[in-house]
Amino acid sequence: MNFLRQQFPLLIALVTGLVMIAQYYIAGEYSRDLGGKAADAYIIIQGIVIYLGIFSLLHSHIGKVTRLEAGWGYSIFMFLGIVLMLVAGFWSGGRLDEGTPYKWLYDNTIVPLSATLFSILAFFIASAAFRAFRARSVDATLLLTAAVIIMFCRVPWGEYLAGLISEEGGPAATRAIARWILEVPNVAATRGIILGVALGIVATSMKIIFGIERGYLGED
Amino acid sequence: MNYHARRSIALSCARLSARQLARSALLCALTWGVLLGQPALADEAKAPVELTQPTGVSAGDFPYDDGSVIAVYWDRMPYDAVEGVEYRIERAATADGPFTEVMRVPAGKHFMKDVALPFWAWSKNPDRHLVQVPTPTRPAEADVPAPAADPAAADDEAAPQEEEGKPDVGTTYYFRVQPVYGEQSGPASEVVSAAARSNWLALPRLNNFVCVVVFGGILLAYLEYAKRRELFLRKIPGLVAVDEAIGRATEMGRPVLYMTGRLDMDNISTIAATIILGEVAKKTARFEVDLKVPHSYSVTMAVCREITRNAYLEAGRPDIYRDDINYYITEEQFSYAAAVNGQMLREKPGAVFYMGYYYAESLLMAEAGATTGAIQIAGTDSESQLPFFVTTCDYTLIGEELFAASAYLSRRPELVGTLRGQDLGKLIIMIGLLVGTAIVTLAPLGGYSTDWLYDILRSS
Amino acid sequence: MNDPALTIFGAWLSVGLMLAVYSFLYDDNPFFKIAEHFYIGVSVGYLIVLSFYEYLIKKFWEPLQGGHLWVLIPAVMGLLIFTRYFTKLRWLSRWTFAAVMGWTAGVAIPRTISQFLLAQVDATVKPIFTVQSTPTGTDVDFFINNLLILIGVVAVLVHFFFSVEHRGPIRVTARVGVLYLMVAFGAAFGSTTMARMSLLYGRAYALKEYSSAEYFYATPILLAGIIVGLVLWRQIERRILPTRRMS
Amino acid sequence: MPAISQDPLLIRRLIFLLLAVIVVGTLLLPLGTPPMVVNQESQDFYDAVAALKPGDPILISFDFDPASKPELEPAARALLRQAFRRRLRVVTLGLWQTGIGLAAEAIEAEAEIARSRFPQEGENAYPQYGKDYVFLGWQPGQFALIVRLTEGIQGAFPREFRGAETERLPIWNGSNGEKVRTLGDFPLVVTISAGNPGIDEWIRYGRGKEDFPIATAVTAVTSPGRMPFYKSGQIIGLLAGMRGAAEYEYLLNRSEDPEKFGVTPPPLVAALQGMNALSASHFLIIGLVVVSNIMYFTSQRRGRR
Repeated sequence: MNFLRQQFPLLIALVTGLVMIAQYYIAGEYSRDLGGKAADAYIIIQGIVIYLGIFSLLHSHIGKVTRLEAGWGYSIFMFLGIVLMLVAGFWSGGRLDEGTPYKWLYDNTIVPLSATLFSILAFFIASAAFRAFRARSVDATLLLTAAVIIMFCRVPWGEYLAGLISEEGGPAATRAIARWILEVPNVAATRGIILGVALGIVATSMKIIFGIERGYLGED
Repeated sequence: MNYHARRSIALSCARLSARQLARSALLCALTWGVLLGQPALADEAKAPVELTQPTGVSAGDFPYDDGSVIAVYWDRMPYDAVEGVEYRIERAATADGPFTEVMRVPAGKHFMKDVALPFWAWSKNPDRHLVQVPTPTRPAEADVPAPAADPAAADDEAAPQEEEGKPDVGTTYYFRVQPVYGEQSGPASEVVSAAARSNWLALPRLNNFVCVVVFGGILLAYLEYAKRRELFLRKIPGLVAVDEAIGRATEMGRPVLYMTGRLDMDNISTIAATIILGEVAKKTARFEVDLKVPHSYSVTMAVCREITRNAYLEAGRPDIYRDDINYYITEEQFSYAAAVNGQMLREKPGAVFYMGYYYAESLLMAEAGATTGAIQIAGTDSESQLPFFVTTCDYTLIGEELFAASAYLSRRPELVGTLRGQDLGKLIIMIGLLVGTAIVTLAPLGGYSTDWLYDILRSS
Repeated sequence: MNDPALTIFGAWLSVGLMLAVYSFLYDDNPFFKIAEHFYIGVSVGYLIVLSFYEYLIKKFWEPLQGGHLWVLIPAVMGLLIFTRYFTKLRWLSRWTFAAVMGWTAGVAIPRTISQFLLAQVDATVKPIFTVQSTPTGTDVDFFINNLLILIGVVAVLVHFFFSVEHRGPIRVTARVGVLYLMVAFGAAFGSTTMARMSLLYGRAYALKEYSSAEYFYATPILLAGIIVGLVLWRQIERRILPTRRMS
Repeated sequence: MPAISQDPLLIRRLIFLLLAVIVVGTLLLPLGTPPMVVNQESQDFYDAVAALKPGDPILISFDFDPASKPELEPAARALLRQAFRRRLRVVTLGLWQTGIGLAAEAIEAEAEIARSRFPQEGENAYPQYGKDYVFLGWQPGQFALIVRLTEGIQGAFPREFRGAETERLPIWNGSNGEKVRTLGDFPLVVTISAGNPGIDEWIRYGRGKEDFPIATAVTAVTSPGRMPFYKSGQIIGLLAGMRGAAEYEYLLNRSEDPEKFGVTPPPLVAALQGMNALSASHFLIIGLVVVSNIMYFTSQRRGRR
């Protein structure tokens, strides 16, 4: 029993991990079939995980409403959203074609809401630009300078104005600085980060396969 | 793997042949036309070429694939130097034919050296032609009924995707090669045969495999080593700033605010943030400063309560520990940020810490913190938020520094060992970059090729 | 559903929701919270419907009926996750998590090495100068950017190197790495601003469209409505719930 | 600090108002489209599609949701327009569930426009669903779906979005008898990518197994971070945010040719017309940063005296 609880999961991780690594180095039809089936299995499990997520969200909001916790009233609007969407979706048979109730509700709720939620950040950037983005050190000064150059040179009117100011080379000369920032220091630094991140991913994955990292199993 | 190579050859062949024809015609027109003033002479460039029978023709399965390609080889011929000559590759199901054209490639191209496979897996012969002929799929396309407009009609035929559309491995096909030059065509080569088969080992990926083994070995060795003895880690400057920030908050008699990020406990950034929280809590306990930790996940909150309690115990001040140091706000991103902002404006904390992973809400909180004049220290591996933290905070732990800080503080062997293992990996990369650059810069001066180096670094 | 009345109603609904979200700019308030919760709700509802038809029917049920019994194995493994809700059986969910994590790790290792390590190192290893003999002598071409990129990559790696103390030349190199990072962050900063402004423009465009007579002036009318609503909410909050904001 | 920052909420709301006025103002003023300069990576993106021959397959993945609609939808539309006008075989899918509605709409709208280019009926009509273009829909699994596609496309989506059996669609068969079976068989894969899963996953899990050219349209946020992949050739074309989309629209509109591509539809302007507002709002941000830092330094200097 203890084996099934403790060691067996680690064995599963070890075997699946090693098989998937080996699959990469093996060519041919059988390897392809195995890789495809394994990925399909993962996809099917992930589909069920989606329902688990929905289930736990409903669980917590139902708890909020039944216990009348602070803000329980807002949870009602969440349920309203779910019910409306379910009715519209199943009524339309899941078809997102123009003119179905499903598409209508999608177009008039999900699209504006999700787009608007992220657009308010534009305002916060504006406010932070005035109140918080300070050249408080050499590093921050360099950062802000690069940012201002990029902001200026990546919009058409900025390029146009730069062309008016600079005498020789026109917009090309000014744009060259922005291009250079993007193509040289930016590439070097992000490449350094990518290499570091790659090592991190490989290390974490190895630790999972060899059972050293087992935090994902949760507590007993 | 070599699919792209194969495809690009196929693509370029079509493009090149057209371009070459055009170019040769243009050249003729220019040279002859301009020099002699007789544009009609363009035809003379098409002087007959002696098209002999291609020699050394052979066919075989193309290695390292699932049988989707059969390779046809033959020798470099004298007329490979003539622009406009083409090879016609024909295939048949039996040795006697009928043969049908499956490919047409320009002469002087498509040698074994042009295949994008590394030197340990492929002989780069410059004098042997190679053409990769796609294997027909099974069953032959003609036998498949045209797809029904009504999808339901095909329903009863179970599982068509099992066998259909896969390369027809095992069946022997017959090939011959024939040179052509405009209207003129030379004698066809002798007929050769081959069957495609599904291969096993992907030898071109050997370099990748060596990386896995080497790095895996290094990592496991360091993890084992770290269990036995203490490994050195350098000081993290950001942690020195922690002392300063808490000291400032103490002087001013203001609380310390600590955020663990916007992801749940299963994320490594959050774990690192909770480890650093333990260190911060020890200091606030010692200095008797108010510590406040707003949360958006109850699991993280429970873990942090445990960590904070232990820290206060360790600092010898269990008497001032309260459970409400850690409190829950909400999971909703912007509501969380708004609540934290309100708190900052009201309580004007002396020091604010942002550790762990953040999304767009970081900007709202860091702005509020900056305007209240708090010392702000951030630590995140969230790339998109780092620029905002750098410009609004007094100190920022960038990316891996966050994990290094948690390893430095906790001294857990698995964290320290991983960090040291990755360091050795980085060292190897750095040396590789410097030596590699030296080689590719200097080797051509001595006339040496550097293709082998790029073969070693080939990604697929 | 192509009824003009529905189109106009749809416009009012979207404008109402958009303005409710924008009311957050004034302060966190009930309109915003309603919109936020409603958004979670419709997204979840949408996901349920989409995954029912696209995933459950097409990827699981039909293959199962077509005789692909193997899909039952991952399905059962997936269902094991639900044992998380039962204290005594929750260890069963570990099997699924182990398989999922093992698969993810095994798939990630060689592919990460291929694309994030080998390909990126390959792109950095480039000649710094080339020498070519021409009829008039020798031509030396310097590729200064190749050198700058090499220095940057190495310096950034040195900065994230934790096995030696940052002293002497290592300190200088690490410092150079930080400067490179700062320029890169500056580029990211500028680009993020651009992204956010694009989103704002997108919304402003939609609000402008909806303010026309065609949609019965949805934007101006609802804007006035939201402002009145916010004022009322402030009044109610001040009088009836004076202590709430202090808690 | 000067008195202006005494009431933090007031100054903040004033800035909000200023930004709103500037964006709405540039939107209402009839300014026209600004002069465009085309960056190399956008030109490469255009060229990558233009290099394909009629009948070549192209895979387009819609990996975004309505939150990045203004940045990525114009690029997606323009890409579909270019693919259809070159008479390619267009295979589409989506990795982000909330983007599926946008994707379905864009594909149908552009297919309709393409039909109006060449008024042909019956056999020769282009594009026909299932033969010239298909929307495979969505499956869970995120990056795992890309892994699945490298091992076989038809098995990943047993049925396409409208319910027909994917395996039996004629779209997979090329004119020379070659069949599209995995990602490696596409001469071009394009992802319209807003984040994870997106371009990084296509590179790592797709290109990491099968070698194929990728081009991408990304949000401006993620664009600088993708430059190393562009410079290394792992990405062969890159559209950065709304600006990149505007450059692409400009290239497409300019290259419309009734002789080659049939009846010219109304030009694409979705991203181009946003360039004025984008420029103006950027100038505002730059101004705010500069002014506030000057104030910061003068106040610090005063403090030191």
